[in-house]
Amino acid sequence: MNAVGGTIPVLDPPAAKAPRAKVRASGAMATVLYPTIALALLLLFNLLFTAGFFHVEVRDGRLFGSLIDILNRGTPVLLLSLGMTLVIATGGIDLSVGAVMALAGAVAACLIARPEDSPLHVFNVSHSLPLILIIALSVALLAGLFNGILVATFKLQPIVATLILMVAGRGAAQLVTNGQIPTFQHPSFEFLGSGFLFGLPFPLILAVLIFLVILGFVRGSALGLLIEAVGNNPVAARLAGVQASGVKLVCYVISALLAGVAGLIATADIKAADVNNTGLYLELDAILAAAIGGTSLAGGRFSLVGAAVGALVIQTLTTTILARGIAPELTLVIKAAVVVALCLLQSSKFRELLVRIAIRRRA
Amino acid sequence: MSAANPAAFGWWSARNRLRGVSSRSHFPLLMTCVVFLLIYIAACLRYRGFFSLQVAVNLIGDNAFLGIAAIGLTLVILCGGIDLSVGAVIGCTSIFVATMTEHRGWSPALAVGVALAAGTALGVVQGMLIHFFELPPFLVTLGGLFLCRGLGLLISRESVAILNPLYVKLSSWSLPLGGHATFPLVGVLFVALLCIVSYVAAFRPIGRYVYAVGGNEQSALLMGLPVARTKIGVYAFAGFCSALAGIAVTLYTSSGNALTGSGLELDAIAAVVVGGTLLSGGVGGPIGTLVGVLIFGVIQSAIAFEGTLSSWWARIAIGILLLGFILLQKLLQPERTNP
Amino acid sequence: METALSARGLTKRFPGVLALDSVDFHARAGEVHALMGENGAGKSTLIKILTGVYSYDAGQMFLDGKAIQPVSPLHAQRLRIATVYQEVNLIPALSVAENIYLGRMPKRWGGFGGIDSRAMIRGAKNSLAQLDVHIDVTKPVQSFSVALQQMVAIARSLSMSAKVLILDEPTSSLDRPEVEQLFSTMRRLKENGLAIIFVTHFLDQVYAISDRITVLRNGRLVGEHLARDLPRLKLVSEMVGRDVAELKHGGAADRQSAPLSPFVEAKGLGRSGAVGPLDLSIGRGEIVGLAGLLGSGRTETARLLFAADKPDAGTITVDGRTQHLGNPRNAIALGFAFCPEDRKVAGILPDLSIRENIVVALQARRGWWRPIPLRKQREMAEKYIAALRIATNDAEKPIRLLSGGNQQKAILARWLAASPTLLILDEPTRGIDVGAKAEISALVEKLCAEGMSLLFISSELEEVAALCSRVIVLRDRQKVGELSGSDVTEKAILTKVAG
Amino acid sequence: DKTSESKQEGGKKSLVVGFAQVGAESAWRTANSKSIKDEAAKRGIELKFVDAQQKQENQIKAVRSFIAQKVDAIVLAPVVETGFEPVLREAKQAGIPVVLSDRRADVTDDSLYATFIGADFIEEGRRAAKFLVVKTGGKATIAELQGTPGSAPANDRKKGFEEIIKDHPDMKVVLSQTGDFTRAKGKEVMEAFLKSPEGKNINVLFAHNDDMALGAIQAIEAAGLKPGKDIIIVSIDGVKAAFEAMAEGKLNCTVECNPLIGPQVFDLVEKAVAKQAVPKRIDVQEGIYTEEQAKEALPTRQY
Ligand SMILES: Nc1ncnc2c1ncn2[C@@H]1O[C@H](COP(=O)(O)OP(=O)(O)OP(=O)(O)O)[C@@H](O)[C@H]1O
Ligand SMILES: Nc1ncnc2c1ncn2[C@@H]1O[C@H](COP(=O)(O)OP(=O)(O)OP(=O)(O)O)[C@@H](O)[C@H]1O
Ligand SMILES: [Mg+2]
Ligand SMILES: [Mg+2]
Repeated sequence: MNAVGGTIPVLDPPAAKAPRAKVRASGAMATVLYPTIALALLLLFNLLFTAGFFHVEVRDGRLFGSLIDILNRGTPVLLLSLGMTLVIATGGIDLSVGAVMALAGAVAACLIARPEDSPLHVFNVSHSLPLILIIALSVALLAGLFNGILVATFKLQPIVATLILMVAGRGAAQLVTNGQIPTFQHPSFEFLGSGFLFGLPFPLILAVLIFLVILGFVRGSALGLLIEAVGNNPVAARLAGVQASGVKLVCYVISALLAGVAGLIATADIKAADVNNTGLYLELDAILAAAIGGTSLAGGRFSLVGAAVGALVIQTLTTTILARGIAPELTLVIKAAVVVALCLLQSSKFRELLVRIAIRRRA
Repeated sequence: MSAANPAAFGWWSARNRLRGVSSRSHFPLLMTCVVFLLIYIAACLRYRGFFSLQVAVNLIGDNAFLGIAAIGLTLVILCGGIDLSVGAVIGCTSIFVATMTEHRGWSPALAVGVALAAGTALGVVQGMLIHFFELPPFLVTLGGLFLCRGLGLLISRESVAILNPLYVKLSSWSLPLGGHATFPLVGVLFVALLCIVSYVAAFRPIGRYVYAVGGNEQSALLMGLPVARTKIGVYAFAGFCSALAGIAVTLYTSSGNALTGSGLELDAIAAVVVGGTLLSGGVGGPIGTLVGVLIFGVIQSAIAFEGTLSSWWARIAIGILLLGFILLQKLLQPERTNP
Repeated sequence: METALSARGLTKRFPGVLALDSVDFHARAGEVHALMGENGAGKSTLIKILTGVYSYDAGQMFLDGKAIQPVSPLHAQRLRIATVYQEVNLIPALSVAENIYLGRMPKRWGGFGGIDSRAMIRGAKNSLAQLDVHIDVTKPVQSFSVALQQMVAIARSLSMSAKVLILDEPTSSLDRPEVEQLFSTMRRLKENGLAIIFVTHFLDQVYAISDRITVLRNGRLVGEHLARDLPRLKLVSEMVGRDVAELKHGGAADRQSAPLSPFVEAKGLGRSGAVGPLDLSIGRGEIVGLAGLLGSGRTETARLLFAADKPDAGTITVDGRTQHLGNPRNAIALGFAFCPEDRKVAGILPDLSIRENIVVALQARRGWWRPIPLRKQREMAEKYIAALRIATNDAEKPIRLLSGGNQQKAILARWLAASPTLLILDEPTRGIDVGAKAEISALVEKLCAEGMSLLFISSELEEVAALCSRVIVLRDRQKVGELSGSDVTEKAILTKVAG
Repeated sequence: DKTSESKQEGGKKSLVVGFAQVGAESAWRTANSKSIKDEAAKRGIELKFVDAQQKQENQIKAVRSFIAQKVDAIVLAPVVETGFEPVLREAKQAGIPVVLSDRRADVTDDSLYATFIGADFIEEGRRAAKFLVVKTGGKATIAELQGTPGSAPANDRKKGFEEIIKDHPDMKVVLSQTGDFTRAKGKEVMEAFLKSPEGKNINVLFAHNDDMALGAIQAIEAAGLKPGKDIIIVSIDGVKAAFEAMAEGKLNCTVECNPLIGPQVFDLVEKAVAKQAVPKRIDVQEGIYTEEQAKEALPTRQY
């Protein structure tokens, strides 16, 4: 099919053209710029005031240091935030990611440990890692379909639709473990959470790979455009022939799958399925990361890179707080301050204000 | 489900006829109430002792502080925003009032007054940040959440019992309703607030401005409505309501605890949305929120009456009931026709 | 005659655009003052500055000789400047009555009680009645067509007892009767000494109502004239900035009247409470017009044909094969395209770039797994920006930053780019300037010559007559007749429409 | 509807008891619920179980609903100590005896509850500290993993621990952070501890519960240190996993806080219902287990 419609009488050329590519780049940059600045500031602070924060050494063939921790501990939120960004871009939200993490983790753990009182005891697949992963992830996938269908087909408001799974999902996870915390020994599975490859934490490498895949999948195809269309103006998108339901379904499924992976990493990391706490409140962090990354919670434009940076910002903050041994009561207050500061940094209005004040100082 | 399906056609066409009615905004609300009644009646039939005035009254009394917070939140959501700080403000307020009256010897009146003022002030600040700097409400109020939780813990990690006689008297006061049924003070607070807000939302200009701003902020601005005042006012009121809810907690438990209301923001949002208010703003109302709160109340007490569910089955049951309810609601409501 | 509202040396700079370049403007009391200019000339910007929506970089404004600095629309209203902005700016979910009275609602008990809804409804009915619109004012605004919404917005501004009345393209989708109503009202207000500023792209309307004309071009003031001293051609050449011989409308002459093989055929198409049931058939390469008055069901018909709404009766056959198109996607898959009348609600994707807005329909049809290469997208964007003269320096800026007319062009481009076999245009030239109109109709005819079928809806019968080889006339949501061949004249259509 | 049935059941009517549990937040808690459910089943008592999901308001609602159902007795494991006075008063007015389990409820008038059976968090903190005093000979650089800030066990265990420590000048807590009672957090926080400047010379870890300790152990190993040797670890609860860790010599001591109090609870319930006198406070017997005892104790652990 000829992409460009019938030949067109070209009249006098349009007004002065600016080089497109540059403009595009700057547009994309702007969204990622401010979270990056924030990250830089946090790191700078630590460089100056937190002794040994940047100290990275090699212990028995592994990189070891706070920076590595940030990257390593940041992976679950990073994965969640990618999915969350897509969902938010369609004008939705996914509260169930934390529960899905717990669920996937529980399934994997029970398949490995096979405690008698677990309903999964009957499945004997503990020998084959691939099978375990496949089963656990397909449970996550089902969760995603559930959310997606409620939102896309039944047109429920995403926040309640996913709230259902947020509540019931954790219940299901407890059901799987029968309320216990099954622990296990399974080197190849544990590698998923605490293994090292080329001296780097394996979760980090995995997350980077997944990030690249998703980025390629969304921006390489036209999915990104369609998502933004749906999120930006559903009515117009429908008339333009965008299949909103399909697009949404895909996003919720991706979100749930990533949550599943995050859950597996978290579970493998502590060699146990702590269903009641795995991924608890992480949905908030994920949303926060997406928002810091410059994705509007009203839907529309989104930035996966931004989300990734956002996730790193959050983890850096957490690690900083831990490394500086700040009293638990204070940590929350500090978090609040940082969040608001971040928002202000991103607000053009605020920057204009600063400029105006600066000018007045001069005068 | 499509009109083609002959089986469904009967009620489907009926549903389409309802379309006309649905433009009148109370129709969805009506449906929500119907569904609530269905659930309630079902519970009464299943559990002996569920159908008693006291249980019915407890539905309101026990969820009063959730309801109070939800009312404030309703206006925020109607206005096209969101407020995550409600739960944290509740915790912070309760511990503040408790500590001040018990350990600092403030008079309850003073403590309560300061708490309400502080809650409102927080709301104003959040509102200004959101309006003037165009910050995303979600983030700003998330900041509020962190801040208040932190402050609450800083005030006191320990929960504090309130022994102040006046306060105890207040908290134990309740309206006799005949029989053994009594209606606690917090319940009265809730209902009173609900009436006032519903009236304002429907019959005072400021109320309509809230709907207008939520419906389309740009248009509201061009129509010359006081957008700034409305938005900031709404967040201020939400802050006030949260603080009031915090005080309701102290009356309800005659104690303060920095951790109360953790995660309550989600319950409140859920109640508002289930009550038929659109998260995108401009559609819905406080009465719906009342129903939403009651629905969650019924689900919870039903599970308590069932009493045989393990922790996890309880969670799953809540999910399933919620799902069933929303789907039913969806089925009964004619969908909004797209322009 | 003393000037009511005037501006001197107004300058407004948007990032990358000098929207207004030291423009002077004087609106005199008891006059209708037309503000003319191509799309993107700066008309709306001027108006938004006069009413405090935008801040300005330089210049002064005066009301009755006193310097003013409106900081917000509210402030402007307090100064008794009433405005109808270009896009319909109402609250969709609120009732018509509320929309008319928002900001100054009548209260019971001398302002102490709640809103007096009865008084409000009465008032709303009256102010709409002045424009001869009779609708249920308790229904939400969103349940009415754009045209009606526009009438509501006008009614709101009329009922505000203002000194200055500003109307930015209020008639862009009104039909003659409504326009007539509006004009008679404007004349009355003019007698009462109001200063009225009026923006439109319809030359006849300009000459019908306005006493004075100010022309803008690329944000510069070209000139201010008394209407009677300014011949059409001169006006147009001032607007477009080059001499134009005459404004020709596409080849009404060379239209073949012989009925061609039907390409799309609808039988008994209808939807209870909306329109029909009615039959219509469109031949390959044929241009069929839908004519009717406001609310006659043109839009509804178009939406049914495109399956934007579910018909509950009738069949659609394409190339003789009966098709069940449940939703727009299927219609598009068959090569249909529908350019809706309400660009703000159903047209633009505001935050997406012009390029993305242009390619989205084509991309949706190809499916997400077959992305159009960026290079190609840019080419398309360039091509249409040039072809439709979309006034922008950059295809990557969010479309919401374009002027109304230019947005409309971009939406058109979206559907032309999808190279459809049946193109449905509902009020396509809404808010588009004369020059562009001619080019667009030329372009459309060209496409039809290449075999595209076109269903054309416009409140400008002149346009319909000029373009269409066959016209289907609707009245009260029913098909009341059909004109074809040489009978397709403005007059004929008018008589049929009025019935 | 079962309430009525059970009451009408032939001659002897079986008891109906409402149990308002905190939640299911840990293995300890689940064991606790299980023990009580099993015991109820064994005695043919009909148990109304409600999980409050760590929310006081839910618990109050639960108790209210129990009163409305006219149960014979209520077992309450308070989420927090304060705030139950009003609802307990209602229970008393309805003539329903309340047995508090595992956590005190401080009320002005202790006739509001029949009895309290449970552990003393402060005492647990003290025991942990005492063990350390002996083990380290009063010389220790301590890192503390607190529970959820503001929660009763966290507050009291911290209190009890500090009470003892403060008499030993050479024992000081140099790092203290919350691990929210979870393994994951425990691990993350410990990682950070080990990298902080003070962290270099930590030689003792005190965790408010086993889960955090177990997480921390992994972090310590990952840092190439030997848990239990390079860093002495003491924690509280005594869940099975902790015993396994002790058996492997990775954990030095756990102060047991026994969740299997079903039998005792229902003894008390039945007494209370029969209006027999019961002591106001009953401490569940708690052991303190060290590596040495762990090995033989391990097989006998049910939870
Ligand atoms: N908010 C904005 N930000 C950036 N540029 C803008 C903005 N609003 C308008 N412009 C630019 O200013 C110029 C004038 O726009 P304006 O809306 O005044 O044109 P107009 O005369 O009203 O055109 P039309 O007849 O299509 O309504 C256009 O080039 C437009 O792209
Ligand atoms: N006079 C009226 N009374 C009530 N509703 C009306 C009236 N006119 C139009 N409408 C609304 O407009 C729709 C039908 O008008 P529609 O827009 O389809 O016809 P149209 O000829 O395209 O009118 P317009 O020129 O306004 O687009 C109906 O949905 C109806 O709600
Ligand atoms: Mg304009
Ligand atoms: Mg129309």
